[in-house]
Amino acid sequence: MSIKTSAAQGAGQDSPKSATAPLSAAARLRKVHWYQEPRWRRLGALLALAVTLRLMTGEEGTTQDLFLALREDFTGVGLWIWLAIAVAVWAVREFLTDQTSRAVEGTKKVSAGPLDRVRQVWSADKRVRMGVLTAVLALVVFGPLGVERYWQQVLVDQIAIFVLLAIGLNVVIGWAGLLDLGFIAFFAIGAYSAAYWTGALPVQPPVALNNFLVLPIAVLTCLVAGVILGAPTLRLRGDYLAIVTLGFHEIVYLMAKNADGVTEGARGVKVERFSVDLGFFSYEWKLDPMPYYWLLVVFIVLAIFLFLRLEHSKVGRAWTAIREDEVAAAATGVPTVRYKLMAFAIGASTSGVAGVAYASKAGYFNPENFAILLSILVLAYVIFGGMGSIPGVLFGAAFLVWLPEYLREWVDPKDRYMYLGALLVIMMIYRPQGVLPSRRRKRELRMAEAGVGGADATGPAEGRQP
Amino acid sequence: MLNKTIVKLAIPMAVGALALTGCGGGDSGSGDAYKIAFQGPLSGDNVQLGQNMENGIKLAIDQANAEGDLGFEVEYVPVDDQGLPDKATTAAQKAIDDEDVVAVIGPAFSGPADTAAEIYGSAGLVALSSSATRPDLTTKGYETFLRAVPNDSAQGAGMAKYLANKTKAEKVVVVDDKTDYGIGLADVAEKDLKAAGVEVVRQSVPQKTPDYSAAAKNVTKNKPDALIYAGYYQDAGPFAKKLKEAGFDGVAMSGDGTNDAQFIQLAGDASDGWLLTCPCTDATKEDATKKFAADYEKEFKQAPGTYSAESYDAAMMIIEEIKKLHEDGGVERQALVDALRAAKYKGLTKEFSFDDKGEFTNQTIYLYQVKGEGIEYQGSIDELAG
Amino acid sequence: MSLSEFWDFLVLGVVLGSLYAVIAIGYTLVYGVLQLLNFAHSEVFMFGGYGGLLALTALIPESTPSGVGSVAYVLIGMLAGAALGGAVAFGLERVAYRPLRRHRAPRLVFLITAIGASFFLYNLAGKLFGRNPLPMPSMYENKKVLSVFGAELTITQVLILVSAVAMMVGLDYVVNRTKMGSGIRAVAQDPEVASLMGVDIDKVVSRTFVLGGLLGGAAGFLFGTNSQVWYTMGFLPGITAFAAAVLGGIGNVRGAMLGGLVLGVVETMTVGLWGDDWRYVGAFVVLVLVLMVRPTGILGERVGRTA
Amino acid sequence: MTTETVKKEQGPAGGSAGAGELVLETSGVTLRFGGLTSLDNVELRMRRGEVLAVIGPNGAGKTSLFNSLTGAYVPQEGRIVFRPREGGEHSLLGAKPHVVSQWGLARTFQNIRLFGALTALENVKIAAETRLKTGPVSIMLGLPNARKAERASDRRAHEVLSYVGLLEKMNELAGSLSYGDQRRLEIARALATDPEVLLLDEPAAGTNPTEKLELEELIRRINTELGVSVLLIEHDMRLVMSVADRVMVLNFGKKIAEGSPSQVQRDPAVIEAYLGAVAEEDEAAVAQAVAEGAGAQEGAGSGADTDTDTDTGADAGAPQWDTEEHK
Repeated sequence: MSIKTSAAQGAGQDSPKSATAPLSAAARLRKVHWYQEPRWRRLGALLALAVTLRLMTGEEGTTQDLFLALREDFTGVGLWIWLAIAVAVWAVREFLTDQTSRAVEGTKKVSAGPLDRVRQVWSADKRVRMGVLTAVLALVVFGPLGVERYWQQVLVDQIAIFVLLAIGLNVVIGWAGLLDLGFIAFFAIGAYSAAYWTGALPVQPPVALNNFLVLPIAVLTCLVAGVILGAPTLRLRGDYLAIVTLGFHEIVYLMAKNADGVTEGARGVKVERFSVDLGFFSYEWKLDPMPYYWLLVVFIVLAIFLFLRLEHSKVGRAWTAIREDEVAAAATGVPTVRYKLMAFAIGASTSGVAGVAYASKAGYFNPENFAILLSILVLAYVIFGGMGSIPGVLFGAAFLVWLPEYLREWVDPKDRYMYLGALLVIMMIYRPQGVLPSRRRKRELRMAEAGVGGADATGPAEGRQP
Repeated sequence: MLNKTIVKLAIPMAVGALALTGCGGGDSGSGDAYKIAFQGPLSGDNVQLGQNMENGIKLAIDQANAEGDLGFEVEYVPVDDQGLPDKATTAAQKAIDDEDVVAVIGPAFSGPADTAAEIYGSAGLVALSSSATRPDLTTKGYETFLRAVPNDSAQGAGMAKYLANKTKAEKVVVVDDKTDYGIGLADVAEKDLKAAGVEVVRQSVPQKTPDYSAAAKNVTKNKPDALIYAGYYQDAGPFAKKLKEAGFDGVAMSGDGTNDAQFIQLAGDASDGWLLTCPCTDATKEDATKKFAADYEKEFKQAPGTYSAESYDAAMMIIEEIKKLHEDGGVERQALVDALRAAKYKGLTKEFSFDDKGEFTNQTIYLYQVKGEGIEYQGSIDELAG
Repeated sequence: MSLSEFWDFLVLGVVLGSLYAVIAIGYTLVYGVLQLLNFAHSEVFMFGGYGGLLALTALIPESTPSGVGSVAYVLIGMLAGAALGGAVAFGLERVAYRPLRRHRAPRLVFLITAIGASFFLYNLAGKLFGRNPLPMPSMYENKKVLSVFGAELTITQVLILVSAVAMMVGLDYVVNRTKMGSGIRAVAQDPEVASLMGVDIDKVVSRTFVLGGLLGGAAGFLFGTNSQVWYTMGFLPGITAFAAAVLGGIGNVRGAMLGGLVLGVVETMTVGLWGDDWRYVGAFVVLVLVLMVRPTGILGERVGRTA
Repeated sequence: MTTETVKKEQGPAGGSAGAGELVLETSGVTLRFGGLTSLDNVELRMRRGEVLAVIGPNGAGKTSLFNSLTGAYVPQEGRIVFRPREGGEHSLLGAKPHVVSQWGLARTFQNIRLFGALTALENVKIAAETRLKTGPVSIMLGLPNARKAERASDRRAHEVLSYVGLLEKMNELAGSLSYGDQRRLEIARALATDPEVLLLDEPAAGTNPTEKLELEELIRRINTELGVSVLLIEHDMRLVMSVADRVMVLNFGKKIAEGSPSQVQRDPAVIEAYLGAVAEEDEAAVAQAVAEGAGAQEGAGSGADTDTDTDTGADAGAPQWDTEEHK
């Protein structure tokens, strides 16, 4: 799609021929200066990149001396190294194109062949698929036994919880195409439900329940909360819906923080952990992360199983229809509001389960666990992985939660989110469909690129023209 | 398309970046080495507090190693909980998993302490917090949790006592910043003031409020004799400015979170006259403290901040106990817990010792006042307030 | 709340609201031409604060200047803020948005890129300038100079009001009366037709970003003067200003101004009535209620029309 | 609304059975956008089983009329009544679009609005299952009734696809079908909702002569075999004249003529309206030529940017308020 570039070059070459008198003003406007040529622009961009990278990897600044970092970064040797790398990369790209592209093509050819064969086998034989899935599941269940306890904790406290959240959000945004910036609010509602029904809040429940019994209640509560939020707001579209959901989150968060008498406010809540007592069998979840992990894996597998059924059913198709073209969907008889509410409620209840699980694992939480930033992060996980695709969402959440933990070893922990941000930008430019996109989604994007359709229902509100 | 190409080109550079930054660190030295971990907010919203503490600890470790008479090497391990309870369990596990870690300073915040202390307890690893001040942490039976700082009760009570007895305030506005620390402190102050028969108006102004002028108006409209702000200097700075603009002329008081030179820098002359309490003895006068401040500034190019000196003390105390155990044969996690429980140590900021619940025994609160460019020591509250 | 208190809080609300309004314009302008939510605008705002801070720290003498000196430093600070804000916005468009536009990527992708860019920028600022808040060097003796219905205004507050109004009037002029403005309006109305008419869309989009960045940067400087400058200072005002843009009718410049003022006043009144902890609850409840009644904001979504 | 599950269409007899009875009736329908009056006091009477064509120059308000009938627009004044076969009547004024569809009015769009990333089969299934009552819970649990419903909608979709002749292409993506196939798929989708009245908005636009003939045939079959009344907007006069029982002419939102095709053709008001439009079309053609020229010179992606609406040259010159976009 490099129409602009090629057009600019084209105009440069064609101008002598087509420079008729009435066009000359326009031709003058289109004249390309040397620094506007792609080659030099690329160099300029690379140099800018080098400076940015120098700043990223350079001196740590302090408030004591505001200019310290800038001074060090721009006077040290580091800058020159970066600039040299930039120029070298540029030179290779500009003057050794043939050699490099041949090398790149060679690797592509090598990698394409076997990949295709794998794909063929995969789609042809059901037994292979089942076998691989079983192996993956076994790995997921037993693999973590072999890692350090620290990573086990990461796996439970963060990865598994966020995977569950991402699966829920995927229903809302990936399938129904509703931009929800306040998803963590339902997570909070789930956690506080757990606290309330186990008797951990200042306000006492009618009966104190076991954490497992709270699960269905939390699901219901979140369902209702989802409908309450959704019903009046779903006629809003796109960005309006986004800001209202964000507002909803902020209200829930501030309630949790400020209503001391009900929620303990910023002090946080101490919740009992999971336990089962059936008379003949009793078990208590304690500090070891693995039992929680297996419990969460059960929740996740269950959610995936149920949601996959939805995706390939009437409901999933209706969501896709709404996402692609709400007007046409309604004209086809799809009750759009009902389906959107359904997506909201289903997503919310998943989040509720995550909330209960989280509260019952950590044993303590406070409102800061439900900060607005998390809502935004979960959204990023879903889209990074490939919204609408369960494997994508699983990967996106797991990878992006794992990455900052891993980066700790490599970069200053304070800078981790800087790298994460850069990664998000680069990924989205490279692979806007996400790492493992769903087939439907990939097609939508391809069509959007070709100029048909908007690829999501978050487009500007209908009826913006009078 | 142009940009996509550039991104493509950027990949080798990014790889280079990782290579350059990743080449730091590396193993050093041989012989006996013990690791001291610090659990606190090393990234995220409260990173500056974490950095203050981390720097204090690093300085202590570097100095101890440089002395050369330890007979072993002390290493520093950072574990980051971002100040969030949900990240605290993971962070704690990281410290526990490293078998060379014999002691943890932290968790820095009360919320994370509440989730992590149990895990530390089960691993028999001491968690000595120099900043988690929520009173109930020591009442929950966490086996290895020690608090090297007076809890909020002592400081809040001290504030209330001073305002009631010395200032003879009749109406006090108590403002918290919606953090664990601020709420804990404000709660105690409010309770004690009321018990002393003082009228109290309680308000909350969350950290990082974009505009403190409305909050200042809220204070002045109650026409109080005095104000207690329970929060950190980052917010006390602009708040003090706006209070002055709003015409507040009563006694303004804040706690150790504000007792920092940067408060004066942020608030300018609006900070003049503010009373600051602290469980720490005069931090600016004694030679040792001055040397600490100088060393710190030399090393980290910034002035010590809130909890820097406290963390330095905690690290020094731990190193001293490690040294004793080391001389007696070896350092075990559980042995160190017991040793620290019984330890008595005189640090820069105060004298450390613990009761059987791990609570800090020395509950004396001192009073300071901002005068001009500096914070001046006034004396112990008990003496001042009679 | 007594009457005099009411005026006090109202005036404070208007001051805060005019800041929100200026930031909200940045959101709304970009929305107008691209129909996308520039989540990273809050970082533009933050860099504006640092721009002013850097310039003034480098230039200002030990003692507080007065008279002409004060005016000069205020102007320097504001220009530096605006310049850095504009530069960041320009870079943002080039790096993060233009490649996506070429792909006609769906708007959600833009949102995630914007979030990524936002993370990147504020953490970079934290790394470069330290993570503690810093006060703006004092450019003048902040005296009370004006009394409105008994509410006294300080120089800073008057400065904020005056510059915000000046910027809004200036922007209204630029958008409605200049050639650049007509380009922006043309693209906002229908990019395809505009490109057929010979409008260089890339250039217009880039200029729109810079225009929004200039305003956001100047607002960052003003905000820093009123409060302080730190690396995450953009987050909350950013969200509020975004809400303000939506409240007024996103894409509608006058709507953004109105929305900013309304939210500023609502926030401050909420603080006056129920305390600072309920600040955003008040703001968002009003937002939700307004959108219930008018799903496209107070003035409606009239992209580029009256702009 | 019916509680029936999908059932087979009634026999071809339906076409003449209720002839003469009004199935759709509007009176005094007036629709304004700001200052523009898009529909001005429009009267429409449609008999059950007939093919009624609505013609008129661009911007005459034809699509606005469709949108008003299907609930997409809410006219400020007037009455719109739909009388289903089983008796009773529904007011369509301001009814929700999906409800209108479930009552028995299905439509297609001028600029095809298929769900492009779904297959042809899935597109039709969406329509076929809108009346099925299976909730998400039974689907998630895989209960027997959910599976039964899935099979039923599958069967129905196959039927409809084979009826319009798209069965062999059912697994292709809707977006990748040829233009004529997309038109037919849109009709299939509308048919799958089991309508009594089918509203076709320029179904022949952009199709080639062969496809036009097939389309003509299809409309006739739908009308006679399935007994579906057809309301048709079309520019292609040959098609209109050959399939329509009656023709109604709109200009500037007003009805200017109504009658049999031959009557309407001779009506002087109609001739004048169209002569005016021819001039306008010329202008439009000029405008487009200019635009294309500019686009080619500029080359700023305009070629790829222009939407699907390149079907008739006249569209570019049409007043903006007759396109699909506004609501």
